[in-house]
Amino acid sequence: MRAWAIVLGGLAVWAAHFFVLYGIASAMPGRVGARWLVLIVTLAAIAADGLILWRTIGAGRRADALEAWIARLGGLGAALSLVAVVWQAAPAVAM
Amino acid sequence: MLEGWPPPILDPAGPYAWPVTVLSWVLLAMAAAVLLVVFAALWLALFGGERARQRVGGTRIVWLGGIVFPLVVLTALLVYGLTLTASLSERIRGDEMRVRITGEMWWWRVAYLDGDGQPVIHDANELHIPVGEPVVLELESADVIHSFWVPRLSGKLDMIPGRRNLMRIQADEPGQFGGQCAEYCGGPHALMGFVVIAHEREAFERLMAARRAREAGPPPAGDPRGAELFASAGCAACHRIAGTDANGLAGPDLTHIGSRKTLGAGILPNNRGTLMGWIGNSQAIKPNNRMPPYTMLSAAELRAITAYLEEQR
Amino acid sequence: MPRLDLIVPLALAAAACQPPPASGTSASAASVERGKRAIERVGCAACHTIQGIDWPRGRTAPQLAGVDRRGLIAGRLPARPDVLAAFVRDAPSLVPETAMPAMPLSETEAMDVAAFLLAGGD
Amino acid sequence: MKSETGFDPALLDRFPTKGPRPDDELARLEEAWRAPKGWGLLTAVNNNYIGTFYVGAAFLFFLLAGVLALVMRVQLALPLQGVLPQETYNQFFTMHGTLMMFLFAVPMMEALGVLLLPQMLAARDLPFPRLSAYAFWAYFVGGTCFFLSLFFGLAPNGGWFMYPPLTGTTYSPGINADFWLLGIGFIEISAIAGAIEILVGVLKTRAPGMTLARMPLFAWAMLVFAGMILIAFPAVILATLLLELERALNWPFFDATRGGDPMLWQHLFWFFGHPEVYIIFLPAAGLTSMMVSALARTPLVGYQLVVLALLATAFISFGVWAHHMFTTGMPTLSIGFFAAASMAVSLPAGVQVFAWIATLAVGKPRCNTPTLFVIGGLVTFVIGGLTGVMVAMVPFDWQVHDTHFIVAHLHYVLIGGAVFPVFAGLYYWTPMMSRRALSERLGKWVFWLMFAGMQVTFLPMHLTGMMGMPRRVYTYLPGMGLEPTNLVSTAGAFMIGAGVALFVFDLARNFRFAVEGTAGNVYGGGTLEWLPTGLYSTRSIPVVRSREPLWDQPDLARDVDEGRYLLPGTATGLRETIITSPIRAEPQYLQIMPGPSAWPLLGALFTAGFFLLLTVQAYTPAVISGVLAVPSIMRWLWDTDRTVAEPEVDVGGGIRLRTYATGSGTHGWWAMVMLLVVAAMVFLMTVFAFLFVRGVHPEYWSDYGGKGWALPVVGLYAGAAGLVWLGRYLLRREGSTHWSPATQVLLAGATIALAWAVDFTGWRGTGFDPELSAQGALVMAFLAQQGLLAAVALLMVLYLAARTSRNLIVRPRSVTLDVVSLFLLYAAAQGAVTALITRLVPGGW
Repeated sequence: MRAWAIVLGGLAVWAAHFFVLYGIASAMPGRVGARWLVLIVTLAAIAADGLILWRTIGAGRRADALEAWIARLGGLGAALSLVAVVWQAAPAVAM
Repeated sequence: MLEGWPPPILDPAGPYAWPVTVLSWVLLAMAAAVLLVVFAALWLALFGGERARQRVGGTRIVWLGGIVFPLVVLTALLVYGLTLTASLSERIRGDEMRVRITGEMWWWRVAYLDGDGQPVIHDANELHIPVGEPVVLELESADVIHSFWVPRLSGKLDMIPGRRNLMRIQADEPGQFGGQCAEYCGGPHALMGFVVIAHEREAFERLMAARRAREAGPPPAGDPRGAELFASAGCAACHRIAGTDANGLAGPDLTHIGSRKTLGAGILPNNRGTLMGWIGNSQAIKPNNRMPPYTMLSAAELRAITAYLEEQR
Repeated sequence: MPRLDLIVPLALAAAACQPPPASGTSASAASVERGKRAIERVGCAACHTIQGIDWPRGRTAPQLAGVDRRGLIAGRLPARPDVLAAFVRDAPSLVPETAMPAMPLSETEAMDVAAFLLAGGD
Repeated sequence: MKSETGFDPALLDRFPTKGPRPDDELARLEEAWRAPKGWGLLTAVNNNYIGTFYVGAAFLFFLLAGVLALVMRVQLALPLQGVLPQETYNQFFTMHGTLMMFLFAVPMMEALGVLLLPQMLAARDLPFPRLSAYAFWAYFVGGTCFFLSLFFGLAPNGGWFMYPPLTGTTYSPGINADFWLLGIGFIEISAIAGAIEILVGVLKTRAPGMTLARMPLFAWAMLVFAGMILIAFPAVILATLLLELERALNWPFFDATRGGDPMLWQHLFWFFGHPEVYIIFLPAAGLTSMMVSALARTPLVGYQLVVLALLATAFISFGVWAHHMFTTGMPTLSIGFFAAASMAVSLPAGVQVFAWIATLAVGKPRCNTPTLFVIGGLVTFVIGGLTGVMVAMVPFDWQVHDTHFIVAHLHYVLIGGAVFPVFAGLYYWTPMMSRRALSERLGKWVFWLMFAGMQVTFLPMHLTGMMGMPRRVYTYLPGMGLEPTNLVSTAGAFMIGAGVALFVFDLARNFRFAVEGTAGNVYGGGTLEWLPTGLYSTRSIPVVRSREPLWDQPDLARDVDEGRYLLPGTATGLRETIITSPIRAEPQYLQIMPGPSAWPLLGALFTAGFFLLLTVQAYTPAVISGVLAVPSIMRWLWDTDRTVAEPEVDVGGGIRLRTYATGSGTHGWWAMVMLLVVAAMVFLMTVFAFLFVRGVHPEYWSDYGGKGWALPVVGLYAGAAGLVWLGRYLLRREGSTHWSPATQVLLAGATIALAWAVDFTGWRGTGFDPELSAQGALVMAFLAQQGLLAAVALLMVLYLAARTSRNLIVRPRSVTLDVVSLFLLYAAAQGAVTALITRLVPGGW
């Protein structure tokens, strides 16, 4: 289970971020407050991704090959998630 | 009716269409450029020399081609797309001319609204607008989902039962702009067209004034036998003609039928022949539309009704 | 049909007033083309399926495919260009019980239409 | 090296073993796995047979859907053609989409999974062979009847997306729409069964040593694929269920005049529908990754990035469903979120494309048919991906949405992303299943006809769309400039048709099904499916030490075939496979597998009968068929969950494994958990529907006075959970009689039913009418779902009691009891949430 948490952690952050954003946009359409809320949630998601990234970068040098592999996969996932999260927040700024 | 060539998407006629045309060209150029890059890489991978293949082979190209390059391109596009979306859907002022268009199986009900949102002019399947001014359309549906699309003036927007969607269109030059239902709505969905006609301001005012007067006043004398038949043959059960006893609401309003550009929801030019043919047996022209064939009318009766309707302008 | 005996001579008389007709087959290509456009303008095809006209293809009235090979117009008038032209302009005056209305065509346009129909729809 | 399960990895270094193997070992293995003959083949459950049937059936539906497409293209070749009348055309395009998506694409991927996965993982079979058989037969029978509806004019005509209100009874009064709703709903159930099978198979039956980092990419892809099915399909199952309820019982979920909302359908449908595209694409991408590597004769470049791409696609694809709804007038900010996610989802696709290109550059691919199809697919998919980025740009989508531009886009994506890779795969893997490989000479013709045909058909279609031709139109008017491109498209379609016909010819000429004596590893692949095999799969189960074991261990094939690895024969005399741990693939225990049986077939027939007879409104036969399905399925399960004489056996090399295992992490436990994930997703989607409709039309909602009813209902469910726990406790206790645990569980089942009855009575008492408002309809939908759970719970506890009466419950822990208790606990939990949520969400403004 721990291995899966590492592998999927970053992507799960993206998923959580996305669905919370969708919920905000649906529950408060057209309100300015929605945009602020989106930014707050985004900062939290970025922090979570950053945390995973920071933890996995170190773990990528583990002696056990599989553990290192899993950590690197998790790190890559968090990095991708970071990009997607930032994009996800773009509508709140650009629209 | 749509016109085909040049592709209406690339031939915009108003401020809600041309930014999308610019976007279309940018996207087409982007797609062509990226395609070129990918094909070049593929070509080198398959047919390149030893050195070229060494460059293409390896994780570096996956990072560069699969991550960094798309990241840059897509970020730029995303920002462009989002700002454009926002600017095209900016708030409606509220003082624009308003028309309610209701999608029905398989035609469009058109009602020009006054300042209080009350319908003052009733029509179907065609919309007259003044040049150079935004017009707000209230899009509704009476039955299933339809989608309103006049590509030279704007992108499409769905008409959904229980909802009202607002769309803005504006034409910068006089002319006729074809439209078409874009959401599959069963049966003859393929034959559900629409026309927008843009007039210079004065001509538009004259037209509207005449129509308002017509809706408020008595009907034109017309062929009395046709008027009588219109009522007795059952036409009046579905169609309305202002100022007469005909007040059916199931079919298109015929108060201005004589001056309409098209028949059968934008699919036929309106003239004596098509009008008569449509009344006689519209099923042969637009199968499964809701109007029954009137083959039981005698020749003279059919002519009389046609003549009567031609007068309704 | 009490008036049938009257109609045909009338029609023929009407035809006789016209200048001598051009032969049905030798109408100019330009005339045929103008005829097609006139047909599209007034919407004949909403009732008649006409060879050479794609759209619409009405079924309310007789098909006009092969009208050039038919001997009679509306079952009783001779299929001559001049009669046909007169008929398409104002059918009720020739055959009062016809369903076909008088069509808003000029005399030359009517001749073009007749030329188109008799040319077999090309 | 670390261990995941306490198993010492060093033990695996004993392989390959030395010394001679017993003489009768192979004969006993063959005896255990012998396939039934003649008509008995219908009862076969082995993946070689079921997998081949499955691929064949899916391909058949591809051909049928393709024929429909050709007829449609003839109709559209010229304006106002009369080849297909309007109504028939509408049925044709509906059936084309439905067949391609539901009866070809997803089943084909599952079929390839069933066929290839056990070989790639070197498992004897997938963990639930009878479930595979059931899934296949249900799909085949249901799909065939569904297709035949076309000949009776009963085929659905509302489009494969079935938007209400067009598909409601008002505008589609016939049973055509019911055929879609019940037929497809049923086939989705079969797809879910297959997905559970595949998920557990990939997680639990990999060859020892095949860690996550050494899994073949197809296995990764299928893992992701199956996971996505579990999350995505419940949405469409719920949607079809709700629409069928609306049609049959007049419960207004989608009827705006009574507080429902047509947009609810679109959300549910596309929450399934967009991931569906990736559900189809990912397995094909997995196949491509494996073939690219094998054909270029070099390991895949960027394996880890590709794995990430698969996982990322799975996640992000769940955030793009509303890009099918950009023109519905959604709030601008929401649209923006979906546009951003639609951009993000193209990143992983790019990673895979460049990984394939890089691999081709490293290796030396030869010009053979699979290579051509792989490269053709890549080129086509890239074009489709680029138009995909274009339509992710909202304003551009406003213009081209629902035009032939989209038709072109989606065919580029699906043909390039799935059809071409599948054809490559058919050429590449046929030698594994056939005595003769397919013809290379014909294959090149097939490829060029299909590839050129594809471009000729769909490239001009982009223009057709931009010229204003909408989708789903049975004809168009002349004089709009649409004639040339449409004519060209039709010509191209016939080129594709010619290519496919040539392929069928090749198949007929060269395909000879065989398990032994096959054409073998024609293209030199390095993964385990190219080991010599029999019906039992490989003679012994190898220890995996790299990603391409056949390339890295030259003697592997010989050693495996000589029985020098694990489980060189049958340890118990029965069918069996080694269950390994999900991360490091360490051997855990030996699973005893069921053999051929007619019960899955009968169960499938009766289940199909139930749904199809319901469609044609033959209610009594439908109920009979449904009632017969239950004992058939129970009878098939009856043979499972038995112990054998030896609690532990030697699986070779002195490694001893248990023959019976219970508790979390066993294959049965995993399967039940996955099933519960499905149930939970259906429930979650219902909650979404409830809140969504509440948000859209609050004016139709009223407060319900009976909040007090929630208390006894929740109390009863809690009691049921307690009884379940007590039952498990009693089973472990030495002193208890063998009936005492079963009694507790029986009581628990009864309590759940009682709780449901109380909940239902509470609602009935208010005079709440499901026909009056969407709120009432949704409350009833919640209760109906819970009623179904309660009914299944009752069947389960009765089954458990029957086993108890035959003394078939293994002590101190029983797999049957484990899975039944899991289900009961879930049912109780969902029931409690149902009771609360239906009463506590406030009504009115």
